[in-house]
Amino acid sequence: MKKPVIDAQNVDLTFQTNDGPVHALKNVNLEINKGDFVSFIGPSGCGKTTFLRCIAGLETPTGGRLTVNGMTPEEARKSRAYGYVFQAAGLYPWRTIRGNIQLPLEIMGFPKSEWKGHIDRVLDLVDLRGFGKKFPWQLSGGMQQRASIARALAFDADILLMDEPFGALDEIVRDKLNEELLKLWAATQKTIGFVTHSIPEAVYLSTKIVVMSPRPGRITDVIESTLPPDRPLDIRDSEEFIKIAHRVREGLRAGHDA
Amino acid sequence: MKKPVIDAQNVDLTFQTNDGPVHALKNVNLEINKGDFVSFIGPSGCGKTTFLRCIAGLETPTGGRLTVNGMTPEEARKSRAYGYVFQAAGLYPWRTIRGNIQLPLEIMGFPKSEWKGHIDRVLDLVDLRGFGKKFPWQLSGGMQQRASIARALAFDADILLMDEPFGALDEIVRDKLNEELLKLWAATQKTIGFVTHSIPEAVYLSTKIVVMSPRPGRITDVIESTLPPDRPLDIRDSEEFIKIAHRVREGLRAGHDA
Amino acid sequence: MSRLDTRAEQVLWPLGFGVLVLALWEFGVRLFGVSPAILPPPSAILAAILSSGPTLWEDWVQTVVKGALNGLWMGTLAALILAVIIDRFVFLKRGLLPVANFFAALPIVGLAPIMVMWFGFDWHSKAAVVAVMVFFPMLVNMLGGLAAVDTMQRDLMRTYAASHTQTLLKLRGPAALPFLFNGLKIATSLALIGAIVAEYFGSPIRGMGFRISTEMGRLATDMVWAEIVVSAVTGTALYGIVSAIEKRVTFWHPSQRG
Amino acid sequence: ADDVTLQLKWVTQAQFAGYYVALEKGFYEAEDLNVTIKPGGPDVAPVQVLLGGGADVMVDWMPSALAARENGAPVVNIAQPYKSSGMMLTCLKESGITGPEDFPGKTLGVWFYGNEYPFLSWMGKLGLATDGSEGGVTVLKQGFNVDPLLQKQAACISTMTYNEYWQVIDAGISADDLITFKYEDQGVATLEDGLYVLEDSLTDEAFKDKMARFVKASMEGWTYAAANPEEAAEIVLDYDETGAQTMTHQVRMMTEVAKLLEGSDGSLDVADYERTVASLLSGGSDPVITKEPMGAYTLEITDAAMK
Amino acid sequence: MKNILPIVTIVLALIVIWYGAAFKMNSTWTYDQAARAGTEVTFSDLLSDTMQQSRPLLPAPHQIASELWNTTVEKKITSKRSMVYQGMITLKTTLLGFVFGIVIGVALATVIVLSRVGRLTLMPWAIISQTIPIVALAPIIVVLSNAVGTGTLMVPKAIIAAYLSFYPVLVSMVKGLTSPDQMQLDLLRTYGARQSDVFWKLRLPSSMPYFFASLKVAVAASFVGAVVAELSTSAISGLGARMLIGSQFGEPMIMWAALFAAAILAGLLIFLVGSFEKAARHLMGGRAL
Ligand SMILES: Nc1ncnc2c1ncn2[C@@H]1O[C@H](COP(=O)(O)OP(=O)(O)OP(=O)(O)O)[C@@H](O)[C@H]1O
Ligand SMILES: Nc1ncnc2c1ncn2[C@@H]1O[C@H](COP(=O)(O)OP(=O)(O)OP(=O)(O)O)[C@@H](O)[C@H]1O
Ligand SMILES: Cc1ncc(C[n+]2csc(CCO)c2C)c(N)n1
Ligand SMILES: [Mg+2]
Ligand SMILES: [Mg+2]
Repeated sequence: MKKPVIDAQNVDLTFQTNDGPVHALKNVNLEINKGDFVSFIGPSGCGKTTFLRCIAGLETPTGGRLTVNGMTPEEARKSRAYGYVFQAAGLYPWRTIRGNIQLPLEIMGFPKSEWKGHIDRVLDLVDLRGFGKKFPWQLSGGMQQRASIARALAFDADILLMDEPFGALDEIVRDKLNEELLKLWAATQKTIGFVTHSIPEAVYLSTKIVVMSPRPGRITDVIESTLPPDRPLDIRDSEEFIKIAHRVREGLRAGHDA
Repeated sequence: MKKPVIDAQNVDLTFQTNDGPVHALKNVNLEINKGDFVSFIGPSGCGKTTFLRCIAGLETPTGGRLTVNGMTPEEARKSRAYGYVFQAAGLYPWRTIRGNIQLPLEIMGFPKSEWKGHIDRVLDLVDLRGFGKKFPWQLSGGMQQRASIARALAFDADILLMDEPFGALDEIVRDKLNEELLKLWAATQKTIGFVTHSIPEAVYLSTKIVVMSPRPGRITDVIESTLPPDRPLDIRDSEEFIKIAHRVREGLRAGHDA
Repeated sequence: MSRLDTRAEQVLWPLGFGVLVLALWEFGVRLFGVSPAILPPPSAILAAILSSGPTLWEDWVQTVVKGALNGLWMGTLAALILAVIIDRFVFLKRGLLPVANFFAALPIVGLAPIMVMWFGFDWHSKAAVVAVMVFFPMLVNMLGGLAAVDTMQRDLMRTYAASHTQTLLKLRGPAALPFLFNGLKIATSLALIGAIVAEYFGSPIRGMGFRISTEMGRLATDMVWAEIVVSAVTGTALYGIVSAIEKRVTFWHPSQRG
Repeated sequence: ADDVTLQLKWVTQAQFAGYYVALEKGFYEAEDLNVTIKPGGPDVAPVQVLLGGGADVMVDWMPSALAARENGAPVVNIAQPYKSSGMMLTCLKESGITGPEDFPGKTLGVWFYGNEYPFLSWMGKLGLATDGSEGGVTVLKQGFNVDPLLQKQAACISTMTYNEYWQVIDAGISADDLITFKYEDQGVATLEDGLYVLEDSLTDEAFKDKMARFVKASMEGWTYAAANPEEAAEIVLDYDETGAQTMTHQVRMMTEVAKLLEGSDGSLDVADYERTVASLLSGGSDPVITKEPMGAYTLEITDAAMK
Repeated sequence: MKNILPIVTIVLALIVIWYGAAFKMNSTWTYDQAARAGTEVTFSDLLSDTMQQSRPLLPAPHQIASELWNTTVEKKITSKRSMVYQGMITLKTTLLGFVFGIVIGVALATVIVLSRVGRLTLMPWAIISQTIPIVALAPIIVVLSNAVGTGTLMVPKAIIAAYLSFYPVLVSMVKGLTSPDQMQLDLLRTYGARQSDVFWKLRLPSSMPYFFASLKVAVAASFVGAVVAELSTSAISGLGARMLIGSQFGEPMIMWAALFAAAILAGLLIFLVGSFEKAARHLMGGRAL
């Protein structure tokens, strides 16, 4: 049997706040295999971000067991297993695009001679060749978002975690980036965790859709996609797609009313 | 023949900026009749907001003719014809929810005795009864957005202009508000101008969908909806709906590539 | 970083630090046999405070109550009124603001001898110096505050066809409050220092500045330090009072919500 | 050469001409001294500079020196080039003042920062309260100039015969419109502009020798300055870093100062000293000094200088 | 440029008001003098006398202008009577104090941001420090730095200037160093970054806009400090000393000219630092404004 890359068993997380404890995650069980593209979808506050942060070792579960490649997330983080893309692009405005992509390389101590190679490669990947010398504010929102993805890809982490990376973009740009993300995933076979609010986006991208519901945050449904790996944009008008989308929506609504 | 409430003929708007003129609107022709629900959809920067602002008399066209109820938008504004909902809730943080809704009543000189009635009515309408005494920051984003809609409804303007009012909400809440907005519209027969980025939302709500394209901002398509007035949420899985959505998407894509 | 500071920690750490400094001071002065005419030990300062209560009180009333506080309210009020006027007329804003900035650059203590010439030796001339001193920071802060309203909030008022006064009272006034308090915090310490320095240039034979300079001439440095302690305590108390009022009045501002 | 730093009580002006002349004319050099003169100002207490090690010897008024002594700063007078006091109170005639009996109820301008003692002891002698109570006088801490008189904010202000008085005259008020009260005439004169050093330093023979030479050269400077007011004023002007002094004013000041020097060879007249101490001790309810000072002067230095 | 007309109008209006006030305020002296001399004053006497008194309560603008002209353009800049010469001295003090202030402000802010204990202990004292009337301590600072062996007044003056200018830098730097949001900090954590990386690569660069913004305030504070120091340490040179000397020697024109020279110099300094700020922002990849 294949060993899962990410293995969550009965994960609980309670925040202690001034107004008393907040149960952000309760009894979360999930296995993610190498090369999976997993989307997390659910209403606001259901714990999507929290769970992603747990995986990345940015938050420590208060209960249960969570391993990444057999290690604790903390250890995995120290071994630089993650590329993390935040909701906003979050580029450093005082660095050029190249400078931004170079940042993780500097910190992780990649030899200077290799920097250029890495940067050029990922700039090509996200189609930003020629924009390396620009500052972030000289780029459109979509381009900034792509640069931040490039930054997460530069050091070839095995696991890519993305928290609503396309939330702020308009539908058309979003479609484009979705297509490119799929291509990238196909080419690199990375394991991807992806948070989104959009049902079509989740269905279009994922091999596995995790539907969550709030108070306390838990998983209400895990849908294995039956869509083929090769997905043109207009697959979204197909029967199969609409069926899956419907199931996701129902799952969401159920969680919402509960 | 019915006289249109809003009548735009060859409307042009050019902003003079430091980097030279920006043609935000070019040759825009549109008639909106009483009771219409008109959605504006188009890529970022195509002039949706600008056009809405022109209608509300917040921006003055540099060319063409724009009348509202036969008056200039400026005059219509002075006669308090508009309820305007901005993209962000924009509640005043130093006023409670009630205080915020009361604001237009104070300014427009409604007699004090009537305030309570108006406020209670709209609080019910947006399902916020019981939250009147809270301050905006004590409410979730969705609730704030609803409060701002209540504020726009409090003084019963004939024309309701809404600029991406649900942009920041999650899909489920959005669905709910969409349904309620339709109910409200059916009950009051207001004329509504509605900006959105979401194709399903535009199709679901409108009697008329205006597709715009940028540089310079112009109207590329006006789609009269063939959906029945009574629209349950799952109408979105219907053939008819998908057909209209497809047409909108095609229109958008065409504008985007141009 | 994440641990919250308890009330006790907020008090004990700075207090402990203060005590440590005083102990070192006392010890150092004794160890090196520094002449009390140059640096008195804290114990001597304390003794001077205890034995000169009536004098310190008389000086405090003269300088703080009559000089500083009178100047403070006069300067603040004048700045508020002028800010509202300037803000009303674009012409004034363009013309007066740069001129005001020039005068703001004046080292205002240099006006002290002139004020003594104009307004006499008693507290009136001190209040005048203080008033001029606090006037400019208050003006600049108020103008900044009145302009700090975002366009959307202002446009909201326009859709209500609100008058200038209504906008000022209901929107820009409240929005400017945090700036007002920011200015006040600067102004209180300026007021105190201004009132003291102004007394160097002529005064009746009471007042903290008079006492400091006279006692310094008599080598009674313990008394000089006693006045300095009174001044620091007063300044800190004024700062605390302004902060406390700020907390109550601008409870809605993010910086006050913690 | 031995280094000596002299701290003046006030800014560079003919009041201190003797020291500048001695420096310029090489009198110090001749005594194998390398002298630095530090001007003072409104916020310099010369005693503090001395205590802080910033100077070896200072020019100060005896009342403030004795007060400092009581406050734990053991300074000792080693020479007294000024024989008489130049202090006076200058009043506008239109204020209605004709004599000290008219002072009650009037506003009088006084210098503080250690210069208030002579005034306070005078008022003590007259039995006039200075704290603003009934029947006393109202005291103002006079600023750095004569404006309070010109603006009629005070009926009288403190002036020196050689300086501020002439500023009033120069401002356009004629001497006929003024009435003046010299401290000398009122019998409350105190010794001004003596040379003082720290008591501890006098235990050092080398230092005493240095001071003797310093006083000797300084007195030569004073003699020369008194005899040649024009040249002295010019020298002072050369050393004035403010660039605000004028020739006429300095010549006039030198002439006036010369009158105050008359009768002194530099050594302290013990009778004058005792008169000053008595006046300071008698200052009413709040005397400037509370007990007879001991060892506040020494004649050793001048004796050595004169031989 | 569209501001020119309003500025000129306002300045003209101010000048007119000023002349009126000068006439009114200075006439008292004219009447007093006439009364002492027993003569009558005609209106034209009054007008000409109030516009050219040598010790006016309020000098007429042209008097200040001509005094400024005389003491800047007409005098050699090595002359002690030259405002340029005196201005340079104040400028030197200001810059020295400014540099001290920046160093102290940044150092304290770093301690405060990096250590919880540092923040708890130092922050309240930083606020309290600004309520102490530093001028009161000027003589002691002079004496002490004399005792430590710095011969000139430059050091004590700069200390006073630095005392006033470190605070705005400190406050801004604390804000700036804590300005990175949780997301930016977490990004570095996902890289497994060390504390020093976080400081050098994130905190420090993101504090730069705050730092530059504080410089204008700090240089103004330093300038005021320098002038106040010259007023209160009995300095004999510098613009502050000029004001005092003008007042002492009964030459108010010197004082007024020094006052205006100081305002001009301060304006110039703030403008220069402002330009520097803009340039630095640009180099840091900031948007040109
Ligand atoms: N640091 C924290 N301290 C206290 N409560 C927290 C913290 N972080 C998150 N929470 C709470 O935990 C719950 C889950 O938050 P989380 O951010 O994971 O939601 P989410 O699903 O990502 O929502 P969204 O779609 O709005 O981003 C929420 O109720 C939130 O208020
Ligand atoms: N005040 C202004 N000055 C100059 N240019 C402006 C101004 N307001 C808008 N524009 C420009 O006009 C164009 C249309 O802007 P508008 O805000 O109407 O777009 P939009 O369709 O609402 O976009 P979005 O979906 O991003 O809100 C844009 O290119 C914008 O940069
Ligand atoms: C604030 C102030 N304090 C003292 C004096 C007095 N003073 C010290 S030496 C000297 C003689 C030269 O005029 C005088 C008058 C002053 N003028 N201003
Ligand atoms: Mg989230
Ligand atoms: Mg818009």
